[in-house]
Amino acid sequence: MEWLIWLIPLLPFVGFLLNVFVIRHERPAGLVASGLVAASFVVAVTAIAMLAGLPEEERRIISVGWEWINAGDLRVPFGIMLDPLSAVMVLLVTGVGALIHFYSIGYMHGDARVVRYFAYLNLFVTMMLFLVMGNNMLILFLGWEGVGLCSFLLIGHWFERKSAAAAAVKAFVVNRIGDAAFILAMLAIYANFGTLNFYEVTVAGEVQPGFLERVPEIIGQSFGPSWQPIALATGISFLLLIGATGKSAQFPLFVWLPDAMAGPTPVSALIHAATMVTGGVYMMTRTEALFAASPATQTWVLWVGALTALIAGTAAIAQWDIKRVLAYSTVSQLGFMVAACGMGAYVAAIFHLLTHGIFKALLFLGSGSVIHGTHDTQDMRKMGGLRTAMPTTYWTYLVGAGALAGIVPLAGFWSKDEILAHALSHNHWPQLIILFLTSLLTAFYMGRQVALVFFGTQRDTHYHAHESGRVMTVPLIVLAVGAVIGGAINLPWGHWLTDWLHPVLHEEAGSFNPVLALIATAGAVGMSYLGWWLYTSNAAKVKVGGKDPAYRYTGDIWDGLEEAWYVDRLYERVIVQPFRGLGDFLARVFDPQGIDGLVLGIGRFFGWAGAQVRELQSGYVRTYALVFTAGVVLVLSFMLIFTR
Amino acid sequence: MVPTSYYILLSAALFTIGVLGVLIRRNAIVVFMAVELMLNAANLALVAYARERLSIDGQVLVFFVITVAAAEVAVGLALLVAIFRTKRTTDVDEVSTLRG
Amino acid sequence: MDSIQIPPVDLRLLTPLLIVVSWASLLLLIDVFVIPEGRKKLTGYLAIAGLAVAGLAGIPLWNVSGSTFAGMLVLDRYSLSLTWIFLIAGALSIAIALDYLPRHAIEQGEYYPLIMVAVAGMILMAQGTDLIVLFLGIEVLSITLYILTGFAYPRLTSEEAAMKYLVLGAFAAGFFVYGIALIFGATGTTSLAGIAAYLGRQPFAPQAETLFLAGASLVLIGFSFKVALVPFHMWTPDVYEGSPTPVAAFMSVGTKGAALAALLRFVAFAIEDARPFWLPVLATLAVATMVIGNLGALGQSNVKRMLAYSSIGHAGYILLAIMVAVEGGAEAFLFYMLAYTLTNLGAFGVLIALEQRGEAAWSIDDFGGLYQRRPLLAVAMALFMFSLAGVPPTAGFMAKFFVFTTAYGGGLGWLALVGVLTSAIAAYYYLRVVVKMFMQEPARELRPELSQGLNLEIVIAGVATLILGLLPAPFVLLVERSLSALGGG
Amino acid sequence: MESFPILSLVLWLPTLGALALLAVPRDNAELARRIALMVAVLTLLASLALPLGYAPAAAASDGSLALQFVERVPWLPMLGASYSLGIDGVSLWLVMLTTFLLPIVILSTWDSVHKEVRNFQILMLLLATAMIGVFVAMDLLLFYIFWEFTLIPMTLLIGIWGGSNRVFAARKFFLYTFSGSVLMLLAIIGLYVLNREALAAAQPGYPGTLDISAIAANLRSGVFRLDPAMERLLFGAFFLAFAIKVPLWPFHTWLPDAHVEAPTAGSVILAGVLLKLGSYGMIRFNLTLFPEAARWAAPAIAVLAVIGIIYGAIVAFAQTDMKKLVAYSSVSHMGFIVLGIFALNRAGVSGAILQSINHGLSTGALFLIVGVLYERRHTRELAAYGGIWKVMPVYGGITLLVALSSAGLPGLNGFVGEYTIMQGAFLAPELGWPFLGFAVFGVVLAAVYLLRLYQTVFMGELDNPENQGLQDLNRRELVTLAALCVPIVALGLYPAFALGPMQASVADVVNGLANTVAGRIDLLP
Repeated sequence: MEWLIWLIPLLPFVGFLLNVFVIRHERPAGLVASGLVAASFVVAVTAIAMLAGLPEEERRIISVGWEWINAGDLRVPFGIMLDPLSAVMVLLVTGVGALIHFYSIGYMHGDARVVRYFAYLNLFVTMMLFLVMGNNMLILFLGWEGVGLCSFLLIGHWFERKSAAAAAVKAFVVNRIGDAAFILAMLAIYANFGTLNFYEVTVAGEVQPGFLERVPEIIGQSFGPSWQPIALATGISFLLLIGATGKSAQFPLFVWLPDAMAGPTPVSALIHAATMVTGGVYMMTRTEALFAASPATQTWVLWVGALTALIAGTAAIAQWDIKRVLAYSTVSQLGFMVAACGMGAYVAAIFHLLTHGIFKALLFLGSGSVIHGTHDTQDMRKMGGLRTAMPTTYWTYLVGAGALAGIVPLAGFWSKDEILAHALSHNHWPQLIILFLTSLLTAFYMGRQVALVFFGTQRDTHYHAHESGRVMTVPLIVLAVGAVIGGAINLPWGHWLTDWLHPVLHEEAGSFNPVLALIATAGAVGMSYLGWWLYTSNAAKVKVGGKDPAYRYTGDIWDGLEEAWYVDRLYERVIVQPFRGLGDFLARVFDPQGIDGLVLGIGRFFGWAGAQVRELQSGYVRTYALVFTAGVVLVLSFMLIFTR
Repeated sequence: MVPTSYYILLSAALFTIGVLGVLIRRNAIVVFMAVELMLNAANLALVAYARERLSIDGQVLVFFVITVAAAEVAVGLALLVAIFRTKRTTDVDEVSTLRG
Repeated sequence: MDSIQIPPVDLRLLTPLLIVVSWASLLLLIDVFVIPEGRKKLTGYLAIAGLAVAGLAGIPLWNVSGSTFAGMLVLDRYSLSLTWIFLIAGALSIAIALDYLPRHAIEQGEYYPLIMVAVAGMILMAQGTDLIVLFLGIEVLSITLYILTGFAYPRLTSEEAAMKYLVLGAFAAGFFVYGIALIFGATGTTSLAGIAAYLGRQPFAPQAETLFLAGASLVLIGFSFKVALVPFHMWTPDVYEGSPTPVAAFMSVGTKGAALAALLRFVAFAIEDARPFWLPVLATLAVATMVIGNLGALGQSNVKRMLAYSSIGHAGYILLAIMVAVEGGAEAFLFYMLAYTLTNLGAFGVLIALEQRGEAAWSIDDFGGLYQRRPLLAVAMALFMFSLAGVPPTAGFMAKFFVFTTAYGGGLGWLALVGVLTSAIAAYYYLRVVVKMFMQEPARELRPELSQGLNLEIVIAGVATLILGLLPAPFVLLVERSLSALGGG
Repeated sequence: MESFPILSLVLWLPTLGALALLAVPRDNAELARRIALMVAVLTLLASLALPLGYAPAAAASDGSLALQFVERVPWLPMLGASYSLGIDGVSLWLVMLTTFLLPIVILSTWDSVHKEVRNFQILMLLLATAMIGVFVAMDLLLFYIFWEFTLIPMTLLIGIWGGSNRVFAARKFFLYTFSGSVLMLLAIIGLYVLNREALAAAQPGYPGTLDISAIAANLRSGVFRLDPAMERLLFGAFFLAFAIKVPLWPFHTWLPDAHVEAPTAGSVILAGVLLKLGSYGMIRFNLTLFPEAARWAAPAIAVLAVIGIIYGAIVAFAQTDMKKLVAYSSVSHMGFIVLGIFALNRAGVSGAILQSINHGLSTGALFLIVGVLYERRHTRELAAYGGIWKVMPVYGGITLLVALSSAGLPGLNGFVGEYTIMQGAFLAPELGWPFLGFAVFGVVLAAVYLLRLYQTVFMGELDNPENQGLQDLNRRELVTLAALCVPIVALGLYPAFALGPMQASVADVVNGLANTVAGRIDLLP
């Protein structure tokens, strides 16, 4: 029965191979790719059903393929596993993934390299599945970098555009910075536990231990310089945090996600909303034992999450590009999840991850349908009044916006509320205030976006807006339904998810706090109405290419927000320029003149010495005789000294 | 009986004069004479030691040295004539085209 | 008066020497009276035949060893191997001169007998175990070489080279003889065995031996001049450049080898007990020779002068072997001489092939692009250059390896270090020739003239360099057995 | 075991091919190429017998190396030198790398070499023998002869068929390497003499031995003991020669010139195999013969290696010439390999050997890729290209795969080697996390410069009119690159195939290191 779980990642991989080597035309490519991901979803559901059948403590299917690395004492098996946590993630990845594949058939219709696009998409799903199903850190890392590669390929799908190419490279490099920290963490884990496997696994008859249960062993140990010893658990978990910030676009390393919008919209929906960026949260949840072992890192995680939420939230308000609003919103919501992990509310984080995956995918696909309908305009200043032209998109988009803002019956409310409730009950007061403020901002910018896109009149009349085809609207509707009933996954009373994840995360369900829920909903409704009202009443002030009406009140701060507090420009000046300068200095000056100069200098010195010897050879016999006599005198004087 | 050391001192003096002659004088013929002087200084020393040791070997050696000196001078003067014919000079320093 | 007892003389031990000398004088007469003006090549062939006969005569003497002329001359495997090397050197340089002399219109019949007399001088030095005999050998060799250097008569540079060589040669001979006189004064004998006995009488006390040490140092200086150790090397570059190329080839191989052989006998057997004295002297000379010899060649654009400096450098390496002669240095020396003879004669052979009619220029640019026009010649020259540089798989490398191993074994590790570093410097100028031939365009149109004799000589040298490099074992065994008898010398 | 002398066959087959080529008329290029290719393929097939017949035996009891396919013929009895060949886990895969790359390189000459093809093939085949010789020679003198002999064909390859500034580059390459290895010659002589003196006491008239495993056995069993100062000197001399060849950081300035000027095939062989002579030498000599000095010098060398990793990456990033970029990337990758070797534990050393093979494959492929573009546009400047992916999709795809393998993407071969090395270095007591803090930075920089190369050449607008006309890979180019891509992916997913056989020998080397602490007499099993 173990081989079944191999089918989940291998089906999309077969799709990838087919699209790369066999399929040449658009029609079969789309169908094969989407079909295989859907098949993988079906297999996943059956596997999870079987998993559910098992008694609670045995809910873990581990299957080892072969012995990947066996260099001396470093032994790493190539194996995958399915347990409640990864089951939930697999469902999200394959479910939302299948929908986005079908959507792409419509969206990418007529693209020059559509076959290659579907190949990359399938490869991405395979890698994401390895990430969530890996049974040791190295397989997780294989998926981790694999999705980084696919995001590079997919962002750079239209590589003719300079911006897309630059964004792709930027995404991969920034991810790589996080991955470097991840590698260091893995090295430390292996050095201290002797294994990278999460749980005990038998490989070729030999039992290899897991390290998750043995984390308490390293609580006391510390490393680092004697004058400033650092607790080992803190060191490892801090490195994992940096890795997660790289992948899940958290505060220091979030600059690549907004630029990643240069890729096709389904890619943004799948990779930069639902699946890849949540990899970091999944990793932190999986290795929560390490984080629990070091309170210092917990507070770091908390603050990183909260700050990212705030910064991204403020940045989202001032964006004009429809997708960049959603990009910053994703960063902000990820901040929520990371904050939840920081508070120890891992179930809340996963719950928010799932609901966010659904409604953010819905929003992105909705914006894709809008872009598709308005002939590739992404600037909201050129839109307006599209609710009549694109009714289905409008209604599904409204549902999604409501879910994101956290209006009561929709999914977003329940998951966000659980995080806020957990913060309140564990009195993390500063984070609670920041997160609450951010949820208000979220409601505001969603209201603003709905108003700018769907209400008022169509500002730029060069295009005739039309509704997208059924292949695009059906996924929208399915996702809208999901956004509505999504909250049911972990209602405060039923908390099905908490029980389901109990064998992995061992958390007790938090109590529902009606007062907080009321305040949050009131805030959400109020702010979204404010956003909607501001941008419908001042619709006339919004000019194509003009400034935001709010600019009058806030002035340059508004531009600061648009540039996400100039963090990107700071990196450009503080890191990228000096690096290029150093590179040029080393390559042009230090290497050719410095080291090479030394080497050639030795050569020239011998050349000069040779010239001196030839100078001595003057050609006069008497000088030769003189040198001869000098030699004689030397030898004889040595003899005299010798014989004294 | 004159002690041998006087002879040796004389031969050393002769030898140094010969060496200086080669170093200082520019005319090839004088250089040859200086070399002859050095060789004869050696002969003197040989004879002095032979007398002191009353062994005939030393004196026999002198003949070898004399014959070799003669051969050398013969070839040397022949060469000098050849050079004089082409370069009309016997100055040793004139003959210095080969260098470096 | 009692009759003069003529000491028993066993002429059988000197057959190769006697054959060469008598054949040379006979050939001189034949050349004057019998051989017409235009056909001087015949004398050359006769000369080679004479050397061959002498070589064959030596073979039965392989197991014979003994001394004659009251211990002044000795025949043992050591001297016999050296004799063969000198005979090969003489024959090869006659072969390359056969067509060189007519091409430069300096064809004189006397060239070939002179070479034979020079070879006789060398054999004398190899077999001599008495200072006077060594002196005679050196002078026979030097005087014939003065004439040979000046052989290209109309050309002034040849005359100048001969003059310089003669003046300095005589000057050094003066020191040499004076040294012999002082040694005779101190020890009462000039035979190497006698000197060794004198030193052996009581433990070597430097203070008492000033006279002897003065004599010994002068004799060493005499030898160093002939071997061209720095600072007594000044004559070598000018003489090599001025003299006709076959003579230069002959000198670089023959003279150096003979002088080193004699030096080895003198150092290893006569004054072995005075080692604390002569070791530092020879060590400093060796270091100076290796460094200055190789440095001098670095900037050379004239290939002949470069080969002159390179021969100085090689003398430094051989000196290492001589200093540890007793602990196996002699075998390394003999193998080095064999390898060096073949490689150097090959290199000079290629140089002669490139020397145009009537010109005396040997600039390195003439080697430009040789690979395009005469690939085989270029490959041969590259082989010789790599062998001189000591790059495997050539004879030069194997020779250097033996010398450095024996030197290190004999406690001269740091000298081997200097040797190794200087051969790294040497690689530069040897590589310059290879680079010029393979990688650069020809400077001017040039037709290398490969006569049939020259061609044969280069092929023999090339093949031998490779074989000695890859499979030196048989030659080393031959050389090793030749040493077993040396102890008795 | 006097079975069929397979090693001598593999060793001398290329030379026989070269001799056969001499018979071919000088201007008949096509025939020369075909014969050369046939010989190369034959050598590869013959060498396949090595891994198949390779039984990873346990370390021999007397401490000598557990060698396979041993052949020993007396060569210089008075020096104890013998023509002795043998391979163990360390050199097995390096020989396979050489024989695997040879046919690929010769196949690539169809397009890149047009002048004097016959002589080119002869030199290439001679070079092949020299390289295989270095890996299989088990005698110090034989090793040195092959080691030096690799210089002559390589210098001529660079010098005659190279680029505009080829003469300077060829001369610099020869002299730099030669002067480095000249000290090694002295060290070999020193080792031989000291060994002979040490054993001459026991057996008078002992001619000494130049056999590596014999000397190693003497050293390990304590019969032949080196005092620490002398051991460090010998270690230093050997290490200098290998550091120049690797090249380690301060000794690397010959590499960019040699690579830029060498013809494509020359670059591939230079990067693919010649650099590995250095790393192989370090394991075979520095670690096996001088364990004490290796332990003493390990931290210092690791610092140089880490500097090399970062320095090579930064300078590669700043290059405008594609070949120079790849050359400096080799400096960075070889820095990793040296770091792995001087981690002095099983993970580090086996990681280094595996990474040597990976680097040979991926950098060899990178040079072939640069060669493909150079054949079409005759320029290596990055500025001259842009948007090539549109015109040459297959070429773009393969380059991406190779670039990512070189950048160490998990799933491809680069990552497995790099991770094992980093794990080894982390576990080593002397090294540990400060070194890894910087070394892992090299992994980031690798992605930076390789993707910058990819972005400037393949992505962006196809603005340059000359680029529009480029056609994609022809059949031959595709075969050469695909042949390299297969092991790149295979080794990435199943490295145990290569790691397995080498464990026994690596354990032997590492045990040799460990037991010096416990005194020389007792020998760990």
